[in-house]
This record gives sequence, structure tokens and C-alpha cells, in this order.
Amino acid sequence: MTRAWAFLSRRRAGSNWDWTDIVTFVWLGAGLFIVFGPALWLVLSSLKSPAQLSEFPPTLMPYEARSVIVAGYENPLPLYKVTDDAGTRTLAEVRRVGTVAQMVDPADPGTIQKINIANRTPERDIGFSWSNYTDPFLKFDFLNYTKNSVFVTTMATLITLLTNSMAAFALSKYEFRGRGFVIVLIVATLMIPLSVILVPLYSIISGVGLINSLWGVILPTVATPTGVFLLRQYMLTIPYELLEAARMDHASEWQIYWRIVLPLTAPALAVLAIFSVVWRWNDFLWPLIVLSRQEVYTLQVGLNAYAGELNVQWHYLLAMTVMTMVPVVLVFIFLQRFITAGIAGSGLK
Amino acid sequence: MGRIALHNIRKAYGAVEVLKGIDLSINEGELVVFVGPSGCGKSTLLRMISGLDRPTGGTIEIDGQDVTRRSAADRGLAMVFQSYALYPHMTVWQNMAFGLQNTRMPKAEIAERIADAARLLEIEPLLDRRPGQLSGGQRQRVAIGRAIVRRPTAFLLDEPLSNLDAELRVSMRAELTALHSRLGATMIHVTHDQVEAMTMADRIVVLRAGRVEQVDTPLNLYNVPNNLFVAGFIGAPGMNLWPATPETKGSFLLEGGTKLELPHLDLAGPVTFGLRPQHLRLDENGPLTAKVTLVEALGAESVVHAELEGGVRLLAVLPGQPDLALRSQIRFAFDPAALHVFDAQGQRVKTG
Amino acid sequence: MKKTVTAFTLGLSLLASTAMAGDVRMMWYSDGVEGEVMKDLLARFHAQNPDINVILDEVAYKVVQEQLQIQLEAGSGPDIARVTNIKTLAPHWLNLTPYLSDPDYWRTNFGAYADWMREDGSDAITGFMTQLTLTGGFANKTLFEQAGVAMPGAGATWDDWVNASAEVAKSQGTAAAFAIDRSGHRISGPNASYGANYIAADGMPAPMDAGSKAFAEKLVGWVADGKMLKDTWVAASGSTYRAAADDFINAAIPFYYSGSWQIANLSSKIGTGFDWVAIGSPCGTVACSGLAGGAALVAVKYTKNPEDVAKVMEFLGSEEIVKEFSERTLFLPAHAGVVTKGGLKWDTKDPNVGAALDKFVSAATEVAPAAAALPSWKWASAYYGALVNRISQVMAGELTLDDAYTKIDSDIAEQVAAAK
Amino acid sequence: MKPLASILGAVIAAPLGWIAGLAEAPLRLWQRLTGKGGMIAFFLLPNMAIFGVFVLFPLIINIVYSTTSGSALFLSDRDFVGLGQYERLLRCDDYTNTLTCQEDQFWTAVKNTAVFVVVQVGLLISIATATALILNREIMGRSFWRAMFFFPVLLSPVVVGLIWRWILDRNGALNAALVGVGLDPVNWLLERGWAFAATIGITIWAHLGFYALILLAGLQAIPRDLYEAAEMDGTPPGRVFWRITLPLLMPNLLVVIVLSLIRAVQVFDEAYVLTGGGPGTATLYLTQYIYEVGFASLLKNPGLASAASILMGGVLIVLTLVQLGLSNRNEKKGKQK
Repeated sequence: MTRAWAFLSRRRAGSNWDWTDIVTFVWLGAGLFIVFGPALWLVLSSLKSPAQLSEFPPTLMPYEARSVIVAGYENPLPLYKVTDDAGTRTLAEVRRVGTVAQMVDPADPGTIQKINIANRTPERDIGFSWSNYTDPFLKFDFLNYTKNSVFVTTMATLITLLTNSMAAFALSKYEFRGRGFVIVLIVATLMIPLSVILVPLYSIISGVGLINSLWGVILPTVATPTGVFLLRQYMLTIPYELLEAARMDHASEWQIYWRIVLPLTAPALAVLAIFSVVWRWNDFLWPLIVLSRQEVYTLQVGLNAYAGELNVQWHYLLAMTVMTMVPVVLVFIFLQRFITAGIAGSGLK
Repeated sequence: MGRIALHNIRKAYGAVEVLKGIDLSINEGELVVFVGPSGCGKSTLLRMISGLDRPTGGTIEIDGQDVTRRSAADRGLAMVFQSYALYPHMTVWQNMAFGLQNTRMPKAEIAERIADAARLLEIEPLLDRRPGQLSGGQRQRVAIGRAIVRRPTAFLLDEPLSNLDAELRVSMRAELTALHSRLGATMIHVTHDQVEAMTMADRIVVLRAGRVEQVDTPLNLYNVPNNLFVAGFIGAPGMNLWPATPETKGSFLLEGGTKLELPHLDLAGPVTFGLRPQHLRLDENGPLTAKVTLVEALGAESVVHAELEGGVRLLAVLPGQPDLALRSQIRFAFDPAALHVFDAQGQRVKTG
Repeated sequence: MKKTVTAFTLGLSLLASTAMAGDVRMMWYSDGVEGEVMKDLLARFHAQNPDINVILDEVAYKVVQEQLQIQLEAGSGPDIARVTNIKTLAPHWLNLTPYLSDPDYWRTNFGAYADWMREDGSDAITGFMTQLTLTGGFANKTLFEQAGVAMPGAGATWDDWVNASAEVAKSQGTAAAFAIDRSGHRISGPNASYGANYIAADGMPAPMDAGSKAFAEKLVGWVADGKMLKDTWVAASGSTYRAAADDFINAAIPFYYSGSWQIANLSSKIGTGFDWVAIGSPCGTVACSGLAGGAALVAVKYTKNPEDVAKVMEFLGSEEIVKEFSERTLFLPAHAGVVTKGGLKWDTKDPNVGAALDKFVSAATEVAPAAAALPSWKWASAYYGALVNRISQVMAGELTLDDAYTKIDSDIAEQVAAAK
Repeated sequence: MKPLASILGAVIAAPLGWIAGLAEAPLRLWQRLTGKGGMIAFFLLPNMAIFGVFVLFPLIINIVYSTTSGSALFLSDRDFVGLGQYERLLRCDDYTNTLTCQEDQFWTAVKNTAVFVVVQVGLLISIATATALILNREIMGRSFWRAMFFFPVLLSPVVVGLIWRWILDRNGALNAALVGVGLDPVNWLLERGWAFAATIGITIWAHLGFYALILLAGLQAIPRDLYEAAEMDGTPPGRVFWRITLPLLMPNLLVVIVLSLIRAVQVFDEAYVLTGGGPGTATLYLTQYIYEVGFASLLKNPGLASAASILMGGVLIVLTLVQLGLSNRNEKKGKQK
């Protein structure tokens, strides 16, 4: 333990503790709480029953009422802890009439006791409402939504990587008239948010007949200039001599792109791929607009179907939100090395 | 195989003319070195030959065929780049095989050629490594190996030694020369280092500002430089160059005031005298009086920096370790036959 | 370029899935269990009509509100849709009359609400109400009893109810006395009770009148003195809808003004937590009015197979199906035959539900004429939106009431102008 | 992790390589026939075609939209009004009082967005810099901490908004915690200041890791010997930060500032889910205004929304061009030859 602490507190040059170390540890500790706390809270909440979700104050863990089978009663009866003049005891509730509950002692099922409801609290155990997770798959076609999401994410990412890297290659490794113009165009539109072109884009998609098609979701997103910009910046660092060497080596321009430039752009491609997967997986507003048929729903759109005019089915919504987070968390766990190293190394500027 | 002829090659980037009409013919099996100060156009010229850039005017012939419009890959040449341009994501073997695979050569032959080249260059243990795991010298060999396996009609080497440290450069220089004699292939080597040019070349092409100043064997360049530029550029340390004006017949006044009696010369108008530092010797009766400013004793010889009258600088290489005090006055003599004379335009003046 | 785009488009269209003949697509949103019930009913329909394949697209309410309109304007969209914005979108609905085997059955049983879902002056049959709603209040009986406060009886005014609730809130320490959903529709019944009339003589929107102002002033006052739960109205901007049902369910308010559609929701979430009652609408100066409304199932005129659509509609609109649907979803039926015959067996064990539904049925008779005219009035949405938007700004302290009145009038005028 | 990734890479790369091999022969022919120009076209065309159809073209249509009126969504059904929509957006009787503006909520949104941008970007940059400095120290498990701050970046904005709404709600976890320790609960999303702060807070929460990593990359590029030299000179740490770290971090800092500025101007999803623009209009931002006017409300006014979006797009393009200029300057500085 002491060794672990010594290791943890190891500092540069082995000098004494100073305020910067304290700031470091406080910030990292707080960060741990602030970053993962909310996510954890979401996961725990997603396992609560609808009634428990609207409770205040909310409990940390999901609970379910404890019930007991009492002789003479057909259904299991909920247990309550009762505290009144007669002391504290555990009783099962038969029925409630206004502010008065009729309760029995499970050991003595014959005697009905009348208890003011203010004097009792339900007995509960930690219990998980797994049905929040299973119902959507049984009642709604979540498996199909997942398939659609995977399709959109994969295709969009592949097309993004291919077309963006091709364009970036042309824009970084060839001199031609109008190149500057294309670059300015791409950069100028780099940060135009979807909401700005929502309406005209919808009419275009509808004009080409891609409403309710997964391609209507995929195509507008793969053209985002971000990828071209990022890859071009990275390709600029590949020395021109390599391409000339390849040309001397009888390589065609396509081979130069595919065999030389693309492998060397791998770090930036990895970053773009990760971002593309995350972005496309999380896309919400645009798919919501394009897709209104159940068989083409993506997960995020399917999720939204839990919001009715008057009520939101929070228990399903939270559970499925957690489900949609799973791939992102997997990406996070398996690829975090690439993300951090890739962003740091890809000159993402 | 491997004759290259350039006719009136010109290259301009916009209004800037980089090559101003170059004629040159390179013989089969020759090792030709392009040398000149940076910006003289030597690398540009090499790239014209390689086909990576197109000239704005003139023609390039290889083995009698006009290849001016042909692409780089179709000229049958191989190039070694200054940065080696090894593909970082491929192993040494893959680097060497890449070009051959692109020509759809049978696998067995690729393997054989690479094995041969690897043996020749002693890089067999490195074949599975990637360029990042190699030292500078090893990368250099791999880059050459990549060129060798192609069996090109000619090798083009673009300052291939400039990224090596001094010691390695000397040994690689020798190796390249040995390689050349073993392969017997035409090689064009570009460098800004005249020592490299002198030691390696069959013939040297001295370039300045987009023009060829002189093409000749190293020793001819040294002994009979065609003009002031070549005279000053070739040889280390550099030639002493003293502007002078004739006073009377056979008598010249150097800038700064030193008088020289050279009865065999009958020249009118201002001239520049050139004298290699090695051709000066100590002589108490010599015609040149100079004040010693610095002595670099190298053991076998000493380089003496001195000033003639009027602060004109003089450089002499003296054998052994002469005992010269700083700021002492000494006198030099020289063999008048060793004196190079250049006219006001900088061209060599024949002196018999 | 154009050629490329065309070729490109063509290629893409091949990839896009196309609807097959015989398919009927129905866009449906759910507040509770009605999606499952509908799925069940459609399965039964398919068993009887194997050649017609009805595909149920369950969507979020937002999709119906936002995307459907655009799809319709593009001449596409589903064949049948469940909508609440029935009047505004009326030009897009299909006149089913020629396809129905018995149009008179529809006129007789759904005729009362036919005007809600067709253009002014038309006599088309475009669909039917899947659910009739009426705005009204709910009270937490247990809280009232625990506080020892008597619930105001019949004829009690808004002030009576809010003040009684405030007493309960004070004694029981709840967050506030009452809440009303953040919706222009919700406050329009009470407005009418205070004499408001939105519709001018020419059928266009009238300026804010004394009735509307009276209730708006009360609302703002209740927020200011903490009687009305601040969250629902103040917490959002624009015309965003927010319900306060969760606060009522959580016993944070003893009195909640919403509507009949909450019954199923309250029943399932409150369970045995406390007893609650529907109280209808409290009275204003001229009436004790709620506001009717609901969701309609309408046919879309861009459908390619109207005969099939009509068959689906006839099946779903038949008396026994309407009855079953209502019983299982705990929705008030809009079918004259079902209503007059009565005897609905509500599919619930909760004793609070039957009483509440009955209360709403009786409250329906008290709707003021000014309120009754609203569901079939073209500009109602514009009025509702402006009311919510501006009154909540007053509650947030951003506007004075007088500024709000001016803004509401100009907002509505602009909307009317923008829509030509 | 590395072998897994390389196996994965191989599995994906092998079939792709095969396809690319198939493309080789026809493309070589194409290259012979059309030369370099043809190849440039080949490389550019797929992306530029999609970009043109789905980004550029809608942008242009949007400009046309902004000159029309009516609630119809398709251009042919709309009336040309010239600059009418812009006039409506920009007209105020008294520019010091947004209430007198014809579109007072547009101005409210502009004002809110402006304040948001200034405060959020300032805070975000400071916190990201501090975080990068901390992550640049020699601490145990540095890669974990680095990744940890990056985690929220991966979440969808809607999820971010949902999570925090779930926490900051009157009945949420934060208030439960406050009650738990005996404090009074706060109605976080109902108090104007708190709600505004909450939108700033959660957008920082969601984006911090991204910017911290860019800054960290910049910090790691600063040569160590500079710090050693400073230590030899006995320079106090504060001075080291201001005189060495900050100037050398400037290129990355500029990138971060401009990127975060652009993103801040566009703030929408997270804030919309969290506060819905409330309380009142305290967190009504420009994008939400556009979204509501043009898309979400029952009576849509796409022309007005387009005009507002073009005004906003203009600001964004200026910001991106500033970034282009700045990064070009850096590029030129760092260019070889």
C-alpha cells in the first residue's frame, strides 16, 4: 500500500510536494467523478421501474418492492415497515382505503390491522427492471434498428474514408488550377451546422427519392468537409519524394494513392474512422427527419419513438440510451490508445 | 546502353528561368557528377533526365531515342533520392520489390534480383526490417539497392550522401565508386560538394545559374579551369584569386599595391591571377610579402592565412610544420607556370 | 453535372426500398399502450384480409408534428396517419366517401367531429377520432384528506381550487399547489370559462380579449406567489410542450390540470401510491369549460391504393373495434353509437380509473361554445403557440403582461400573414 | 491491444486490397488516356459530387429560400419577397431594447448566443489548458486520465443533454444529494443564472477532452530543454508558463480557440435537450431559434429561418476563414524548402 502510494505520488525530480501536485490530484479525482458519475447514474436509473423513476428523492440503486405470499390471499402482498404506537414491525398490505391501509402480519394472516399510511414505508430490495431492456427487443424491432444503425455506420464510414482520402490526396499532392478555390470552399463550409441547411437538404433528398432510405441518411453525412480537411492536413506532411520514388518505380497514380499515401495516412484515417463511427452512430436529428418507416429506423430514431405527445416512456428511453452507448463505450475501451495518440499525432488543426 | 544526350534543355518556372539551354552528352558506363552551388539547377537538371519534371524546351535522348515526353517510369532509369524516399510502411524487401512488382515481373526473378542486390550491398540481415529501424548508412544502402534491382539503363543519384555524417560520407563515397566500377552502369550523381565530385567522377559537370560552366575530368578541371568560377569552385582550399592591372610590359600591380614581375606575360587590360595555395612556397627572396594572420597546422601540412599589402588575402598550403610566428612578415615564391590568368570577363587566358 | 446527378440519383433510387402495391402504411405515435393495441387489431385485420398488408410505423410524436407536414407537402408520406394537428393539415387528407361501403354509418357516428378534420366548407369524410380528449383537473385525494382540507365541490372556481390546493400544499409541504401543462390548448378551456373568444366575426383571429387576459393574469400571479409549479411553464422557451404529470404522480402537487388522456398514465404510475380523482374543469366567470380535442386517424390523399386504405379505415372505425380499442387504451371514444350505448368495460383493476373516465364524460357537456369552436378552427394552433410562448416569458420576468398581450397579437398576425 | 487492432486491420484490409487491385488495370488505362488531369478528376469527383449535391447546393438553395415567404416548403410554391425576411429580422424601433424589435426572440437568441460564446469559450479554453498541463505531468496512468476526459466527447449530444437533465432536474440526483447533506434543493433549470450556467457547464463537459488533447499535443511538442534552461535560470513557474509554455502553445491554442468559437456559435443539441431554451428565453440560442421557426413550430416560416441561418452562416464562415488564415500562417512557417 505504501509502495503504491509512493508510486502514485512519484513526481518529477523527486522534489517535495507543492500546490501543483495537490491541484493535479484534486482535478483528476474530481474529473473521475464528474465524467463517469453521470454515466453511471444513467445506467443505474435505466434499471429502475417507471414508478421508481418518478420518485423524489431518487435512490441511487434500483429497488423493487418486496412481497410475500400470505395464506388466504391469491396474489403476493407487498411488505411494509410500520412504525406507530404499537412499535415497529413488518406487515403485508391487503388493500388501501384512502389514508388507511388494511394490513396483515404474514405470521398471523387472520387479523386485519388498520394502519395510517403515513406510518408505513415500503420494504424494498435492490432489484433490476431488466424488462426495460428486454421489452424493447420483444415489443419493438430493436434488433432491426441495430442492424440499420450498423449498416449506416459502416457504409458511411467506409465511404467517408474512401472519398475523403481520395479528395484529400488530390488536394494535397497535385497542383492544378482551382485547387485553392476548392480548399477555401471546403474550409468555408467546414462548420456549417446541419440546421442551417436542413430544409433545402430535405427537399433535395426528397427530390432524389431517398426519403425513408438509409442512403438518404448516409450520403449527406459522408460529404462533410471535416474529413477532407483533416486528411489533407496530414497528407501534406508526407514527403513529395516518396511519390516520386514510386513514380520511378512504375507505380500508377492509383497505386501511389493506395499503396503509398493511404498506408502512411493510417493514423489520421484511424482518427477519422473513430470519429465517423461515433458521429454516425450518434446521429439523431437528420435520421429522424429522413426516416419515418419502422423498417429503416436507426437506433437513435427508434429510441425517440418512446416520446409520445403527452408522455415519455422514460424507463425504455433510458435503457435503450444505455444500449446505444455500448458500442461507443467499446470504441472507447478498445481504441482509446488510438484516439489519444491519433489526435495528438495527426496534427488535427 | 546508357547513353544520355541533352540538347538545349530549358526550364522555366513562370518568368524565372532555372535552366538556360543545356547541352550535354553522357557516355555509356560513365559516372558523371553534376556539381555547383545550391540553386545552380543541378537537381532540376537531374529531374528533367529522370522524367519527374518536364523541360520547357529542348530534348532528352537515351540511347538515341527521344524520351522527352516519356513518363518517368518508362525511361528505364532508377533514382536515389536525397532523403532516400524509402516507403516507411514497407520492409526493406518490400521496398526493393515494389517497383518490380509494378512491372509484373515473375516472383522468382524478383526474389533473385533482391537477393543479388542484398548480397552486393551486404544488407541481407536487414531485409525484414522497416526503414525506421535502420541507421542512416543502412538506409542509404537500401535506397541504392532499390535502384540496383531495377537494372536501370542509368542511375540518378540526387545528393545521396548529404544526409550522412562526415566519416560515413567518405566511406560511402568509396563504396559508390566501387559499385560503379562493378556494375559498369551509367551514373549521374548530383552534389554540391566538390570533394565528392573530384573523388568520384569520371567527368564533372560544373553548373552555375542554369548554365554549364565546364565539363571535364576532375584533374583537367583542377589543372585547367576554364573560367574564374570553376577555378574558385574546384579545389580545397580554394584558389588564391588576385585582381591585377598591367603597369608596363611584364609588370603587374595587384590590388592593394603588391607588384609582380612576370616577364613572360604580355597582357593589356585588367586581369585576375589565380594561384593554388599548394603552389606557394616559402622563399626569403620571393616576390610576395605577407603578414601571417593564422596558421592551421594539420600535421602533414599547414594552411597559412596571410595578408598581402593592402590587406589582400593569401592562402598557402605548406608541407610539414613550419614554425611561423603570428603577425610575422614572410615572403612567398611560386612557379610562374602554375599561375592561372583570367581576363576581365573571367575567361581563361592562354599563357603558352 | 446535371447528367451525373441524374444518373447518380437513379442508382440511388434503385437502392432505396420502394413500397409494394397492397401495402398500407400507417404512421402512428403512442402515449401509452395504444401502439400495442393497434398492432393487435391490425394483425386481426390482416387475418381477415390477407391481400392487404398494413405496416405500422411507430414514430415519436415529434415526427408527426414536424416531419409529417413536410412529407405531405412533398406529396409523399404514409397512407394513414394518427395526427393531432388535424385541421391545419386538412388539405392533405383523402376524401374517403367514394371508397366507403356505407358513408352514412360514418356521418352518423363520427359526424360530430368531421369538421375538425376537413377544410372549411367541405363535406369530405377523411377519417375518425381514435380518441376524444377533454381537458380537466385531477386532485390527489389522499393529500387533501391528510391535510384535512375539503375538496371544493361542484361549481367551484379556479380560485377556489388553487386556494384549497395551496392550503394542502402548505400543510403537506409539497413543491407547489398546482400545475397546468405548458400548452396553449390546455389554458384555452379556462380562458373560455372567463369569457375568452379567439375567433373574430370574419373567422380570423381576434385580438386578446378580457377573458384571455383575465386567466393569463391569474396564471402569472400564481407563478409569482409560488402556488403554481414554476417548472412546467418557465423551464422551456418557444411553444415547447411540457407536461407536469410526473409531479402529480410524485405527489409534488395536490392539483393538476391536464386532460383525460392522462388517466391510463396516472393509473399505471401511481398504482396504489395514493388515491386520485378527476374533477372536471373549475369554473370561471361564465362557464366551467374544458377544451375538447384528440387524435384522429386520417387517410392521406397521396396514397396509391385508396380502396385498401378505405378497407382498413372501415375495419378500425367499426363499432366493435372502436369499443375494444377504447376499453383497452382507456381512451374516451368519439363514436356516437358507442357513447350512447355506453357500457364500456374499462380494461383496468384500478378503482380510480372508472370514476375518472365517467367524470370526463359528464364534463364534456359543460364545454363552452367558444371552446367548442376551437378544434375545428384553422388558426387555433397559431393562437395556442403565441399564448404559451409569451405568457411563459412573462412568468420568467422577461415581459410585462401588457407587452405580452401586444406581442401575442402581433405574433398571430405575422403567422397569418406568413401563411397567406 | 496492438495485435488485436492489427488483426482487425488485416481482416478489413485484405478484401479492400483485392478490390483496389481490380481497379488498378482500368485506372492505369484511364491514366494513360487522360493523363494527370484525368486522375485528378478521378480522385476529386466522388467527394466533390456528393459535397456539391448535399452540402453546397442546399446552401445555395437556402439563400434563395431567404428571399421568399410563405409556409410552403417547396420553392415553387413560395413568393419572392427580396430582402423582406432580413428586414423583418433586423428591424427594431429601438436597438437598445430588444422588445421593440419585430423579431424580439431573434435578438434575444443573438444576445444569449453572444454571451454564451464569450463565457463558454473563455472557460473552456482555460479549463482545457489547465487539464492539458495536468495531463502533461508525469502522473501514474496518464493514458487512462487522458482517455477519461475524452470519454464524454464520444457521447451523442442528445445523450449528454438527457443525462444532465436527469441530474439537474428539480427531482434529480444533484438535488437529492443536496437534501441528503441537509442543504436546500435548487431549481437548477429554473433559475435564469443556473440554467445558463448549466448549458455552459455541460457543453464544456462534453467537449473538454477534445480540446485538452489538442493542447496536450502542443505541450508535448515543446522541447524539454527549454524548461531545463528555465530551471537553470531559476525562473519561477508562473513566469515559465507565461513566457515559455503559452507562446509556444499559441499555434494549438489558436486552433482550439477558433474551433471552440465555431462550435459555441452553433450550440444546440445539448442545450435544447437540457433546458429547451428556458427558463423563459434565458437559454434560447440562435440555432434553436432557427430550428423552431423553420422546422419545429406548427406554423413554419422557412424563409425567416433561412435568413437567420444565413446571417449565422456568414459569421461562421468568417470564423472559419480566420482559422484558415491562421493555420496557413503556421503551415508556411513550418514548411520545408
